[in-house]
Parts: sequence; structure tokens; C-alpha cells
Amino acid sequence: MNALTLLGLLPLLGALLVSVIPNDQVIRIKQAALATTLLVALSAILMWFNFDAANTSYQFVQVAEWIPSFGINYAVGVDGLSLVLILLSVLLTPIVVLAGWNESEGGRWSAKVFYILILVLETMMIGVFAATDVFLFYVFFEAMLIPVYFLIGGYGSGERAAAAVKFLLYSLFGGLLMLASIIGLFVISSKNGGATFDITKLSEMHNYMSSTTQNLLFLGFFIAFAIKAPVWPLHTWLPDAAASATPGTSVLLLGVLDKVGTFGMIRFCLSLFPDASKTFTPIILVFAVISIVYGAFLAIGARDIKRLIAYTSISHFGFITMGIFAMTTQGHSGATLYMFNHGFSTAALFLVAGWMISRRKSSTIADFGGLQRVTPVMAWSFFIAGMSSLALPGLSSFVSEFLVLVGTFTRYPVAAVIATFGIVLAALYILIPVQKALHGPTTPGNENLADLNLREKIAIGPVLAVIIALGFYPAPLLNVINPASAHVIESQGFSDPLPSEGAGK
Amino acid sequence: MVFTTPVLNYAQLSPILIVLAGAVIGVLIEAFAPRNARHNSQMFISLLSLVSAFAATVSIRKQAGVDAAMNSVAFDGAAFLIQATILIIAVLAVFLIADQENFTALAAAIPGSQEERESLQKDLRVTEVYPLTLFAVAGMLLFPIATDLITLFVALEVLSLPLYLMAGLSRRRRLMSQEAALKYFLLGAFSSAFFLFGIAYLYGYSGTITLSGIQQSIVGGSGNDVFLLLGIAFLSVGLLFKVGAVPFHAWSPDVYQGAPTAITGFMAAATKVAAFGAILRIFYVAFANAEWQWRPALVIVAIITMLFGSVVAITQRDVKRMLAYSSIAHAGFLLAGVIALNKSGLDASIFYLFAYGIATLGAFAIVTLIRDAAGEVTDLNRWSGLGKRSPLTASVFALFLLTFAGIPLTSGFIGKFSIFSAAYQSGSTAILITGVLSSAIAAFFYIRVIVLMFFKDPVEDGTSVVLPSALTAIAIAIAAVVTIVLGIFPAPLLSFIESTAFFIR
Amino acid sequence: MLTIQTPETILFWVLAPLSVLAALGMLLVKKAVHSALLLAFVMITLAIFYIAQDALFLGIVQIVVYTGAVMMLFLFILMLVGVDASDSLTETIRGLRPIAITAAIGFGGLMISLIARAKLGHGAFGLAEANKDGNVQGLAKLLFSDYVFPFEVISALLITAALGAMVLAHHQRTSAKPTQREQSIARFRQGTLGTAAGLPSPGVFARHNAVDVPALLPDGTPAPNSISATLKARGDILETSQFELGEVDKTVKEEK
Amino acid sequence: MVTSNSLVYLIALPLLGATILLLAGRRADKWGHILATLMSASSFAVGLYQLSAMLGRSTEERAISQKLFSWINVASFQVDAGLLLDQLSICFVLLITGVGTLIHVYSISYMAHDENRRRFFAYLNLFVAAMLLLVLGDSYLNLYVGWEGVGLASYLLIGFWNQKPAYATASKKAFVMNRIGDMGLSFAIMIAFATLGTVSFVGVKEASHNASQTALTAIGIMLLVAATGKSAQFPLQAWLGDAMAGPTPVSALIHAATMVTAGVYLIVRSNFIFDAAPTAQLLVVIVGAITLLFGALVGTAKDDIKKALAASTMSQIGYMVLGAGLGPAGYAFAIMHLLTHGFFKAGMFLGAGSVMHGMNDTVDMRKYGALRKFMPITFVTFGLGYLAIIGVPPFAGFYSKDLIIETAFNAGGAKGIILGGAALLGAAITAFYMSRVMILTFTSPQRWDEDAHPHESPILMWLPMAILAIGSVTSGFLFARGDALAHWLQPVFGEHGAEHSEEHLFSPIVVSAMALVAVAIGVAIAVIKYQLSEVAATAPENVSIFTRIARKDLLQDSFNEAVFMRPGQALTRVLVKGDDVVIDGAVRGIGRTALGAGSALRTSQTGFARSYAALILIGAIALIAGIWVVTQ
Amino acid sequence: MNPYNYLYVAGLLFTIGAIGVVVRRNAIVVFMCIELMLNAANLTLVTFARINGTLEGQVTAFFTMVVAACEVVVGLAIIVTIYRSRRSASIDDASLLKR
Repeated sequence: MNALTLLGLLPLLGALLVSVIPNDQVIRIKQAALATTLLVALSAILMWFNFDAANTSYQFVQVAEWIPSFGINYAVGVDGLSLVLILLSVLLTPIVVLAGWNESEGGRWSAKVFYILILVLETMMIGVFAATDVFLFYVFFEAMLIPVYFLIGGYGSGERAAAAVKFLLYSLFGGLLMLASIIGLFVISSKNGGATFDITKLSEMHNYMSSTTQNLLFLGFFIAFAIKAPVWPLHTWLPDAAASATPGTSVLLLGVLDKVGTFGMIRFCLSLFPDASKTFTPIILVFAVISIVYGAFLAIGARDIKRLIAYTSISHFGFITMGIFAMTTQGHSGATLYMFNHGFSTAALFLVAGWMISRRKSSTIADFGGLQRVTPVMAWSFFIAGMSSLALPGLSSFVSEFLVLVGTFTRYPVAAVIATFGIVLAALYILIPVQKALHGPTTPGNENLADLNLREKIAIGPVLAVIIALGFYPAPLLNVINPASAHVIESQGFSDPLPSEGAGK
Repeated sequence: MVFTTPVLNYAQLSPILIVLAGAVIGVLIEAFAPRNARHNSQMFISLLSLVSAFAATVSIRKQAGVDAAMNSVAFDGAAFLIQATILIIAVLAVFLIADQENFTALAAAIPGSQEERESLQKDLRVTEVYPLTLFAVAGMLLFPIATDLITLFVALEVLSLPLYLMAGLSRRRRLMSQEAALKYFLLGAFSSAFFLFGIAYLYGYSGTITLSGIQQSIVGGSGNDVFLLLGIAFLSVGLLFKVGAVPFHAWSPDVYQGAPTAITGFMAAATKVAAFGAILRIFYVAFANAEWQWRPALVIVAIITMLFGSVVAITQRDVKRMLAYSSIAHAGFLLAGVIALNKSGLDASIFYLFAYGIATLGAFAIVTLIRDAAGEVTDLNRWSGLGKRSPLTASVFALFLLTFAGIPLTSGFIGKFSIFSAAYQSGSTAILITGVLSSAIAAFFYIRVIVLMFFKDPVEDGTSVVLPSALTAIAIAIAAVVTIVLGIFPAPLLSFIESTAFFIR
Repeated sequence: MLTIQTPETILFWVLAPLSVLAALGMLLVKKAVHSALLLAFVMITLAIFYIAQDALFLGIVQIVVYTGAVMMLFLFILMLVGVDASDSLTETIRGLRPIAITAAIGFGGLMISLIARAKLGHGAFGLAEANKDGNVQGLAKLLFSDYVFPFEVISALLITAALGAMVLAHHQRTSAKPTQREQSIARFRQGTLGTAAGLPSPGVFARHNAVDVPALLPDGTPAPNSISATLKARGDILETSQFELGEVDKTVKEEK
Repeated sequence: MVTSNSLVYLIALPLLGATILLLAGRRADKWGHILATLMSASSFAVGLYQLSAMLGRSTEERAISQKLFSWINVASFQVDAGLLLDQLSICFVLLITGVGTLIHVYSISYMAHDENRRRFFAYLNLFVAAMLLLVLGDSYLNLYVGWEGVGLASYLLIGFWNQKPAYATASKKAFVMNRIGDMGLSFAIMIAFATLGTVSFVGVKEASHNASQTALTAIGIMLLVAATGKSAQFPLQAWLGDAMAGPTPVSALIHAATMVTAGVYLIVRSNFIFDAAPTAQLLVVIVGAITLLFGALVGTAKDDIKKALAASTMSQIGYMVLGAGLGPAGYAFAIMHLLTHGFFKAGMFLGAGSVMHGMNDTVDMRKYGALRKFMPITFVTFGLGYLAIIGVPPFAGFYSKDLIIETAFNAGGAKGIILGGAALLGAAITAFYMSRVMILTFTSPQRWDEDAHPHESPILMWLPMAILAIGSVTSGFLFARGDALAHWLQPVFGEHGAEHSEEHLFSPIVVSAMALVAVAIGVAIAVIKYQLSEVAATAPENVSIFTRIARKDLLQDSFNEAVFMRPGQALTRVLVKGDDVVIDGAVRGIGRTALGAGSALRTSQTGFARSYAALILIGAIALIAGIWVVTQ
Repeated sequence: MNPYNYLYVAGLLFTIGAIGVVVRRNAIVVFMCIELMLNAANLTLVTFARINGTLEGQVTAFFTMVVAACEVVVGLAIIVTIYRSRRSASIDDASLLKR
């Protein structure tokens, strides 16, 4: 069996395993879930080593007929882009399981359901990135909403049901628009050389479309992705969802699921509709830049720590979107790397924030204070995560953010310049909560908060290690990403702008 | 005068004849069998005749011809598929009907009277529903294969009259049930008058009452189209009334709500299949060549039907009414298949009808399970917390809702995809966009119900989930399994339909 | 080519306005019975039209089945439901009246203008050819050859109708009807001799002999149900106390 | 270029120290400070070794580099993690590790009673590592890492006592304002890559020969923005005063000797850009001149000893920036002043720390007085630094500052006179306020609080002060003798590096004389005002508007608050509200519209069969009306 | 005379029947109006049979009569049932189910 398929099936098997463990053996359930996710992570790392970075075509490919009437295949394969994101997903999942060891308590349903949902979600995440058939992608894209929906609504806090609904409706709406576009693509392909959903073959279809059609189909895809990776003004579901979900769910939501949006922009918007992408690039860049600044301002104004992190993510997704549509290798590689890095830094922020909240029983930033002295390890973890979020050089996010900026600047200097102001705002939105929560006198009621225990340390350790290590040595990822990015840029008919001055003159 | 002895192809008529025979035997049982033996024997006869009819259909699936009954009926691939669908749905419906808790003990007794109480105590049963159901099924089997207008009209009445009657047989809230019967009957008769008027004009236009004759007149007609169009318009009123398209929909919420739930399920699923089967045949066979005249009107009807059904469903408080409005919206989606007027439209419609019919029946079957002391609880507010009370029931119901909403990995998604792509293939962008939009609106209320069931706490008001009788359980299980299997592996059915479905002229 | 003779023209111009007027009247009269009668009239005019248009069989059937049977069924049900039930014609659903009027004008106007606009591309052929073996024979040929299947299926419809009427109207006995013997045992078991005998007719034992005076039971108590239900319904029932006996021995003595 | 594989140790050692201390936690409390000091010292040793190695090579081969690994490598954007050690960076390396080590030593004692001393030393080591990376990075992007790294360390150290909200705020303010400067550096790098296609020093230098002036000016201005942020130059100077919230050794090391001079390093390092971009250069001198006066004026009004010294630092860096902006003529002098300033200012800060140590951490100079007797060593070392800063010959400051003033005058024309005049005026004001500090602290009558028991600091504290004092005394002479430093640095600045301006507005001796006169005037006023007259123990309220403005740092905070902070906060509030009301409101509105439409349409379902029939009839009418239209 | 005249009459009768369904409240009268519509359709069929010269129209009309008879049985049974429950034959009273 194909390695990729196997990887995707593993979590499902895990879910099956979990489902047969009796309800009252919660520890066993958790252990089984953790073991599964770890196994998946290890397998993915193994795959990583067998991946040929220089080869820009899909690898670990498997194609099997699924619905031949519509030319739909079960087709999976990875290139640098999807491999990185799959790796992100499967690395974060065990961390989430470990970090949120007790998250399933206080939910509407049993721990068993929680872990089954998580494991099913993991399968979907792998599938959505691995799919090379547009239909298959769509299926995963939509189906993964369901476990998240139940994770938010069933195990979250506060207005969890409303937030879950908001999340689902937004995503469904976008998904349906995308469905309309997919149908359009399907019909066009069936009129021009046989119905297919194969991404490679579909990327030829733009030759058969009028520009209006292409623009409309592009918008269908783009809006779906812009909702997913919230681009202003389609973002309002995210703060609610993130604030209501459990920290672990939020990590998967912001860290992985939202990446589907930016992933989709690269994989589908650009490659399927190159002309429309060019047409819309200016508008999209405007929205991206607005997202960057807007998200930052809202993060600054946020009182709730989870909402704050959500808003910072909106800002970061603005960067990613900008990098994608800058159409330079740097921008693309930066955006892809950003997706990975953002996954980890947001994971760190959310996990630590989650621990803070579970200890303090409040998510209002003002309720914390002086944590650095009470719980130094927790405070430090939060601090490092925050530093990564504000893209401190030496931490992973810096590399990606700078690549995005520099890549954008060479083609769209104004957008890059405005976006760069975001780094000042980033300093504010990270340092304000750091000051309020970690510094200052210890707020009454916080004196006896417990610091991170061993399990939590084991969970957060690798995340922080990755953040720091990739800041200094991003090459392992970049080596995989670069060929893919270069390939996209090239197939779009772009080439990086040459230095405007220099040797030639 | 030469009288040619009619030659009937009994093999091709056998499904109808078997069902009719079953019905007649049922009537005889009513007349002669002892009361306490009636129920079981009726059920046995019903199931036996339906299953044998199904077997008969399957055995003649390869046959095709228009001379089965002297040009009155045509048997072809589409006919086989639709008849088979109707029979499968009918079998499941009989499972539900067999759960006699749904029916009044004595229809003639005045609601609230001593007589009613006594008959309830005596555990009387209206076993006549079985033959009535079989008569309706026979009408449904005939309706989509009828090729002359007389047969069409007769079939319409044969399928309608039993339904009018059965709508009034509810065990509880009998005033409502009788009201439903009255409304259904009066409006049904009203619409059949239109239908007949349409037949008259079509006859006037073409001088013949066979579909193929009408088609030939359209192709080679002299004179103008006024009578043709009047005929099409009035005929459509009757047909659209049966499927519940706006503005001919008004009966359906009231009747769905008032009728015994088992009957509602049967009516919603099977009638829709039969009526759409007939619509497809009429429009594909007889009117295809006048498409440029009727299509715009049908597009408008489809659009307002989709939107109206979805929008109004949002505000519903009663689950049966909500499902009624949802079925209105689905009628709109199905009209897209008629509008498509191509082979893929036909295939898609048949698939959709099958998937939708089965899921609808399943959904109504679940409704029969939610009860309090006074019978079924259809007030949605009292469904809150169902997920807590009975996770399995709630999950299965959620599954049906998801398939109605067209979430991937359910049959509804494949159906929606195929029908919209067929419509778009024939150039109906408006249908595609409206379909997508109204799907988004529709998702809103389906999700609302899911929220209600899973994320709200149960109210202690005596609402409970009764253990389904074995038959109901089987019906629900089959519906659920079909829904999932068709969502994941639709290929066999799709390609079977693709290779089978065609209309013989 | 068909030419329509003068008699038919006259017939048409006499009957057609009448039928439309009758139909309108049916719409407008208050009493349902009147509506029914007017409808019957319309049907009979239609029957005449049928006959005039070479549809002899249909014309007869129209009168026999439709007017004769169906309309009588209507009247029967009207009687059952209350013969003088009359509709107030004031509209209770807001906005429906103007809609109805507009719809009437719109629908009628459109129909007439469309029919006027319609062209078939050929004139009227007439049924001389088709009816040459006789109208009934022609119909029978079609009915029993080409349309034999719907004709057979119609039977299903008839059975359904019968079955439906049975379901809705047939009262099943929930208990066996008590025999006279059981009834009389029950009366004696009631513990009082007052009701032991069968019910007397009105006025029996009473001091005043009239249909509106309840009978007195052997124990002297009045028996209101001895008076006709119609009188009761009208409220025409006299107070009984003035006619009651004064002293009655109500004790039951066991006869040894 | 000669490659080496030992440069990385310079950075790695302190970084290792920081890592160990941070990870080890409380376990390292006992020995953490020693390890940190050792790490810093060994880094210094490596620096000395590198210096000696460098001296052993010919002038052309003195610069050495080390490529560690390919850091960011995306298509044409190629950045190696590479180090470059040349004549310029070795100066900084030695300053950083040398002064750094002394301050480590000092802190052992100064922070002895703080329970978090280990963490403090970890931060110090982190700072040293970052600062070394800043000066050793071989590209702007590598420099950027160090640049923000020192910012982080500075943030951590300013906020070391962040349990006081004001200190936490100060650290945040420092970081944010630095970030504004960092943004400039980002822009500079982006422009460099977009226009020149490279971000390494060597690459940019080569490409700059062919580049247009516009591009270079843009890069230059952005570098200047970066420098103003990091070096607390106008208009991004506001954070430095608040940064004194950090422990005094931090002020000495970071906010006096090293980090704040990074801006000067950046400008000097980018000499090839500024040389080709006169507009940018002009802006540099303007910023320098404004800041040197600004800092000096603020310094006159401060009663907080550390803030007075901070203002002086700002002013002195103004001199350096001025020098750096004067082009090839001034680079070496800017660096020279930077080095001498590193000695005397660090020494004075340590002295101030010593005073505070003895005075219960009081920083208000009005509560000091007559400490000369109680803290003789502090007095002497501080005094030597004082003499150096006001520019009394032959102390270090005299040489370095004098040369800058001279070069400023020689800039030519009105520019020369204005710049020279400003520098001269600055010298006078410096003399005044430094004398004020000196007098108020050591020589005026005592105005202590009752519980003050001033005493001399322990040896671990005064020894570094003494060493720095020696530096303050001798370094100027050493560097200036025979233009030693200028010659040493010449290869960095290219062929025209050390060439002196041909025209002299004033001869060097005249400039020196004018400077000395200015200093004398400043000292004299201070003596009259503070030594010879009574000083109030609390700051008088009824002072002139100028004093009040000066006390408020020339209204810089009020300005920032009014122009940036409040509008920013207002904007934030508006956006937060708007997000809820407008954007989310629109979404909710759509939902409500759908619901409303549903409720409205629902009323069509009246329950009356007749109205349903009417609906059907209307539908039929609509259909035949359509036919009517179509068949017309 | 043109046989189309019958069509006009039929059209008018159908209109009147349809309007009657909308305006009359007595369920039986409403039903009678529907019968009127069916009759109008029958008249159209018979007229078209004559115009087209085929008997199909008459056959259809015949079928209609049978169907109508069955419909009447079922319909009146339903009306009587509801009358027995409500003591009213007004269809406006049957409006429990709405919205």
C-alpha cells in the first residue's frame, strides 16, 4: 500500500482502537491516542527522509479510480509544499494530545469521543494536504469541518456552541462557493478532453476559459480559502472559534486547518487560474495588507488572551497571503515556511495560554500578572512563543516573515512597506500581554499557581526547540520548499525580479 | 370496424400488477380475515408483494419497449431505476407503517370521543393503510412510465387518493391530521384540475395524447405554440404541485406536519421520486424540443423554490415542517436536473432521487422515535439535548441532516454535485449559483438542529427516545448505511445509473 | 372541413351564457344547496354541448353519472352536513378578495386572449370520420384496445375510493351490542326500582299528558330522555317538578 | 579574504553561558555568575587572540571571515550565517567583551543580594553574545539578528525588576521604539536586495559602486532610521531615559558603552553607502547635531543621576553620529569617541551604581552631597571619567571630542559653522551638567535622608571602576597618537579613509582652545550655581518654563503620546468596536436578513387552504402571463 | 360558428371554478367548484376531439369522469370526517396547521 495512504489511515486505525477501549479507562484511551499520533509523526518523519527534494513532481503518488463517472480519482501525492504541511499536522497532533491531556474533561461527551474526533481530524488533515484530485481535496476540506465543529462545540468553553456554528457556517459557505467553482472546472474539463479532477490536468484548463469564467471560478476558490485562512474581512469567525475552543483544538484550528486556506491558494488558485490570479493580485494584496495591520490592531485591543492570539494569527495570515501573491520565489518560500512556523509558534502560544487559563480559570489578560515569578517556566514558554510570534530574529518566524517581506518588496514595494509596519504593531501586541500577564506585581489570587508539570514541559519543549532551531537553521525545510516554490513561480510564468541596480549598470 | 385485440407485455407490467394484486389481497383480508390476524398478514402481504415487485423489476431490467401496454407505458432503463427506487423506499416505508403507533385506532371515531378511547383501549388498528399504501405504490410505479396523458392522469390519481386518505389517519393530534387530509385533498384535486386542463390543451395542440406524438407535433408542428404552451403550463402546475415547487408548495408543510409521520416519510420520499420520474420523462421525451420556451420559466421556478425552501426553513420550530421546507428546497435542486435536459441531468436526478428518498425516509423514521406521553414530539425546542439523551439517535439524525446539507462523504453531496454539474453543463449558471447559495442558507438550519441536539442541555419535559421497533430500526439502519456508502463509494451506483438510465421514445 | 350548422349556433348562444351565468351564480349564492343545483344545471348544459359536438356517449354519461350520481352524492352530503348551512360571502382572509378579483380578471382575460391568439394550423376536422361506426363503438375501440391498461388501472382507483370511504366512515363496534336480556339485567342491578322498567313514553305517569312533558319513572322521578331530541334541541321542554308525584316508596323489597 | 574557523567562539561562549544558566534554573544559582563572567572573559580572551593574530597579518589580510552555514537560501536571496572580523569589528569585540567582562565582575557584587542574580547574568551573557553577533555579522541580515538580539537583551534587562509596573512599561517602551528603528533596518535590507540583489556587506559594497544615488540614499536614510532607534537619536530617543529602570550595570554596559552605539557602528559600517549618498549623510549630521544638543539640554535638568548620565549618553552618541555623518573624515573619530565614551561612561555609570549602592538605591542627586569623603575610590574614578567626558586634556574625551568638533567645523561653509557651533555649544553644556552631577553628588554639602549610611563599595565593584578610569585617562591619547586608530581603521573605509580635509576653517589648536573655553564656561556656571550656592534637597517647583520643559525631556513623551499613542489607542478602540459592529455586524446582518426573510415569507403560510389555492392560481396566472408575453 | 367558442366557454368556466375554490369557504362548495373545473376541462377535451377529428379527447373525458367520481367519494368522505370532528364544513376553520 502507498505510504501516504497508509499514513492517512493510521490515525483512523487509532480511532478504531480507541473506540473499542471501554469508556471508563480514560488513561488507556489517552495512551492509545498518544501512541497513535506519535507513530504517525514518526512515520511522517520517515517519509520526510525518503522525499526527494530536488524532484518537483508529486511523490508517494497513488491514484485509484473512485468515481469514474465523473473522472474522480482517489489521488494522493506530496510535493515540498504539502509535505511540509503534512509534517506540521502530524507533529502538532501528538503535542496537542499530550498538552491537552485533560482537555477532554468538562466536555459534553466522553474523553473517548474527544480522541476519536482528534484522530479522525488527523486523517482528514493528512488527506487534505495530500490530495492531488480536486474533488478529493474538497471532500477532505469539507469533511474536516465536522470533527472540528464537534471539538469546539462539545469541548470548548463559553459560547462554544455559537462559535462552533459560526465556524461551520462560514466554512460551509466558502466551501459551497468552492463547490460551484469545482463544478465549473469539472464541466469545462469534461468539454475539453474528458472529465477529470486531476490537479495537473486541470491546470491546463485555463486555456479553455474565458477570462470572466476564470475570474469567477477563481473567486469561488479564493473566497473559500480566504475564509479558511482568515483574510480581512472574512475573519470574524476565527476569534470566536479560537476563544471558545479548547487550546488543543485551537492549535489544530489555527495551526493546521487554517493553513488549508493558504495552501489552497497556492495549490489551486494560482495553478488553476493563473490569469485570474494576476488580475486579482492587487486587490488581494490590499486585503492581505489590511489583514496584517487590522489583525495587529485588534490584537492590541484584545482583552481576552485567546482572542488576542487569534487576531495575531489574522495578521500572520495576512503575511502569508501577501507572500503567496507576491509571485516571487522568496515570497512563496517565505509563505510556505511561514505556514509551518506559524503553526508552531501559535501552538506554543495557545498551549501555554491554555495552561494559564486552566490554572487561573480565566482568560482575561488582566487577571494574570506577575506570572514570571510565580510560574517561571510557563512564563518563559509564553515569552519565547510570543517572541516567535513577533518574528524576533533568531526564531523561526523571522526567517519566514522576512522572506515574505523581501519577496514582496521586490515586486510590490508599497505593500511590503505597509506590512513592515506590522512588525512594530507585533511588538505591541505581544509585549502588552507579556507585560500584563507575566510582568508587574503578582495579581492577588495568582500567588499559588502551579508551574508546568513534567508532561507539559515535555509537550512544550519540542515546540520551543523547533522554533529556535528553525530560526537558526531553516535549511532542512527550505531545501524542501524551495524547489516547489520555484516550480510554482515558474509555472505561473513569473520570474523573480532582477536587482534594479547593480552589476549591469 | 376492426378491433385489434390489445396485447399486453405482462412481464414489463409485472411490478405494477404484483403490487396491485397485493393491494387487492389486502382488501380481501380486510373483508374476510379475523381482526387480530389482519395486521400481520397485511404486513406480510405488503412486504411480499413489494419485494416480489422489486424482484420482477430487477428481472426485466434489461428490457425496453413502448408496447408494454399498447403505447400507454414505456419501459426503459430510467423506468427500471425509478421503479426500483420507489419499491425500495416503499419497503422501508412499510417498515415504518408497520409500527402502528402512528395510526389512529378508528378513523371514523370522532376525536376525543368515548368511541375513540374505547377503540384505543381495544387496540384496534387501521390495517387498511397497507392496501392503501400498495395502491399508492402502484400509482407511483405507473406514473413515471406512463407515456400517454390518460395513463398519466390515472396514475396521478391512483397515487394521490390513497395518500389523501392516509394523511388523515394520524393517531394523535387527529384534528390536525384530518385538516392535513382535507387540505391535501382539496389542493390536490385543484391541481389535478389544472393538470387535466393542461392535458386538454396538449391534446388540442397535437391531436394525440401520447408523449411521442406530442414530441412529433412540436417538431413538425404548424400553427403557433399557444395551446402547447398552455398545455405545458397547466400540466406543470399539476406536476410541480406534486413535487412541492414554489408557488405550488403551500400544501406540503401543513400536510407533512399533520400526516402520520410514517406516511409523511413515505409521501416525501416516494411521491417525489415518482413525480420527478414523470416530470423527467415528460420533459425529456415530449417537451425537449420546446426547451427554449419552457426552460426559462422552469429556471425561475427552480430558483425561487430553492431559495424559498431554504429561507423559510430557517425559521421553523417544528421538525416535520422544517423537513417539509427542506424538501421544498430539494425539489428546487431536483428541478435543476430537469432543466439540465441532458444525459447527465437524467443520471444525476435519478441518483439524487434515490439518495434523497432514502435519507428522507430515515429522517422521518427518527422523528417517530422522539416521543413523550402524548406521542411524537416534533417541537424542535424539545429536541434539545437529544445528543445527550440518545447519542446514537441524534448522530444518525445528524447524519441525515448532513446529507440534506450536502456535506461530503454523504450521499447528498454526490447528488448535489452531480445535479449541479449537469445543470451547469447545459449552461445554467444561475441555477448553479442559486443552488450553492441556498445550500449555504439551508446549512444554517440543518446545523441549527444539530446544535440543538448536541450542544444544548436536555429539558426535562418527559421527551424521550423510544426504542425503535425492529422494523423501524432496520429502516433507519438501512437508510443510514445507504447514505454513508453512497457518500463514500458512489461509483458503482453512479456508473450503473450511467449505463442504465435512458428514455425510450 | 367542419361547418357548424345554425341550430347548434343558436343552441350555443342560448346555453353558453346561461351556463356561464349559472356558474357565476354558483360562485355567488350563499346557500350550498343552491350552488349544487346551479352546478347541476351547468353540467346539464355541458352535456348538451357534448351531444352537440358529436359526443353522444359522453353527453349521456355526463347526465347519468355526473349529474345524476355525483351531484346527488353532493346533495346527500350537503343534507348530512346541514342543508341550510350558508356561507357568509364576506371575506375573512385579509387581502384575498382583491387577489381573487384580480386573479379572476387576469386568468379569464389571459385565457380568452390566448385562445383567441391560438392557431392550430388546421381547421376543425369534425368527428364524422371517427364516429362513422358510431360514437360508442369508436370510444369502445379506443378504450378496450389502446387505453385498456389505464382502463384497468381505474379499477384500482375505484377500490381505493371504496376502501377510503370505509376507513373514514365505518364504525367498528368496540364492544358487542348488549342484548335485551343484558339490558334488563343491568336495569335491575342499578339498585333502584325507578329504572327497572323500560322507559315510558312522554307523559306517561305524568300528571300532564303532552309531548313536551317528561315521563315519570315508577319512583316518581322525571325521565328527561323520554322527550324527543328535537324538542330538547329547540329548548321546548317543560319544567317537570310541578307534575311530579309527591310520595313514592322508593325502597326495594326482596320478594322471597 | 582569509577565512577562520574560530570566530564563532567569540559568540558561542557567552551564548553557551546564557543557555546553560537559563536552562539550569535555580540549580545554577550558586555558580551562575562565575560561569557567566568566565564566559565573557574567555570571549575577551579570544578577542585578544584574534587581535594579536590580526596584528600579525599584513594590512590587506587583516579582515577574516567565517562561513558557518547557509542560513536563508531562496533563489537569489542568499544569506549565509557568516562572520566577519575586520579592524572595525575587533574594536567593538574588545570593547564589548572587555567592558562586558568588567561589568560582569562588578555585577557579581552589585547583584549579590538579588535572588535572581543568575538570571541577570544569563541576560548579560545573552547580551554579549547578541552584541558580538551584531558587530561580527557579515551581512545586514546577520547584523539584524544581533540588532534585535541586543534589543531583546536590553528589554529583558530593563525589565529585570519588572514587578514594578513602571519598569515593565519602560522595557516595553524601549523594545517598541527600537522596533521602529528595526523597521528602518528591514527597509534598508529590502531595498538593498531589491536594488542591489545582495545583503552582505561585501556584496553591497561592491554593488554600491554601480548603484544609483537614489537607491543608496534610500538605503542610507533607512539605515539612519535604524540607527536613531538603537542609538536613541532624535526622534527615537525617548526610550533611553526610561531604560534606566534596569540595574545600573546594565545601564553601564548596554545603555552607555555598547548597545546604544550600535547605530554608530551601523553608519560607519555602511560608510560605502553614505559616502555615495550625500543627502543621507546630511541627514545623519543633522540628527547627530540635534541629538547632541537635545541630550545635553535634557541632562541639565535631571536630578536622577542615572537619567542625567543617560541624557549625557544620548548627547555623546550625538557626537559620534555627527562624526560618522561627516564622512571619511569623521568615521575614525566617531569610532574613537565611541571607544573612549565606552570607557568613561561605563565607568561613570558604575560609579553611579556604587553611589546608589551606598545610598540605599537613592538616585536623586539632591539627596546626595559630600560623598567624596565617604566614597573616595568612587569619587576618584568617577572624577576621572568626568574629566574625560567634559574634554579636559589629556583625558580621553578631549582627544576624541575635540577631533569631532574640529572635523565638524571643517565640513565647510555654513554647514561647518553650524555643526561646529552646535558641537561646541554641546561641549559647554556637557561641561555644565556633568559638573552639576559631580558637584551635587560629591562635593556639595550633604543632603541625605536620615537612614543613609554611605560607604565605599567592595573591591569587586571598585576594581572595574578603576580599570575603566584608567581607560578614560589613557585611551584618548593612545588612539589619537599619530592617528593610530584612524590608520588602523583605514582599510575598512577604503582608500580615502583617513585623508584629512584640505581646507581648515580653524586650525586644530584654535578649535581646541575654543573647546576648552567652552568647557571652562560650563564648569564655571555649574560651580557658581551648585557649589557656591545652596542646593535644595527637593527639586524646586517655581522654575522657568525652560527648566520644566527640560525636566520633561523636552516634551518628547508628550509629543509621542499626543501624536502616536493616543491616536493609536483611539484607532485601536475604533477598530475593535468596528470589527464587532461593522464587519461581524454585517455578517450577523446577513443572518438576520435571512431570518427576517424567512419570517416574512413564512406568513404566506396562513393555514388557510384557500390562500394556498390562491397561490397556486397566481402561479398558474404567472405562467400563462409568461406565455402571453412570449407568444405576442 | 367556430368551435373555438366552446373553448372560450370552457376557459371561463374553468376560471370561475378556480376562483370559486379561492373565495368559497364551504368545503363542499369548494369541491363543487373543482368539479366545475374538471367539467370545463372535459368540455375542452370534447371540443378539441371535434376539432382534431379524433376520439382520444372523448376517451380522456370519459376517464376524467370516472376519476372524478372516485375523487368525489374520497373527498366527501374526508369532508364528512372533518365535519364530524369539528361540526363545521368551513375550510377556514381547518387552519391549525400554519406558518
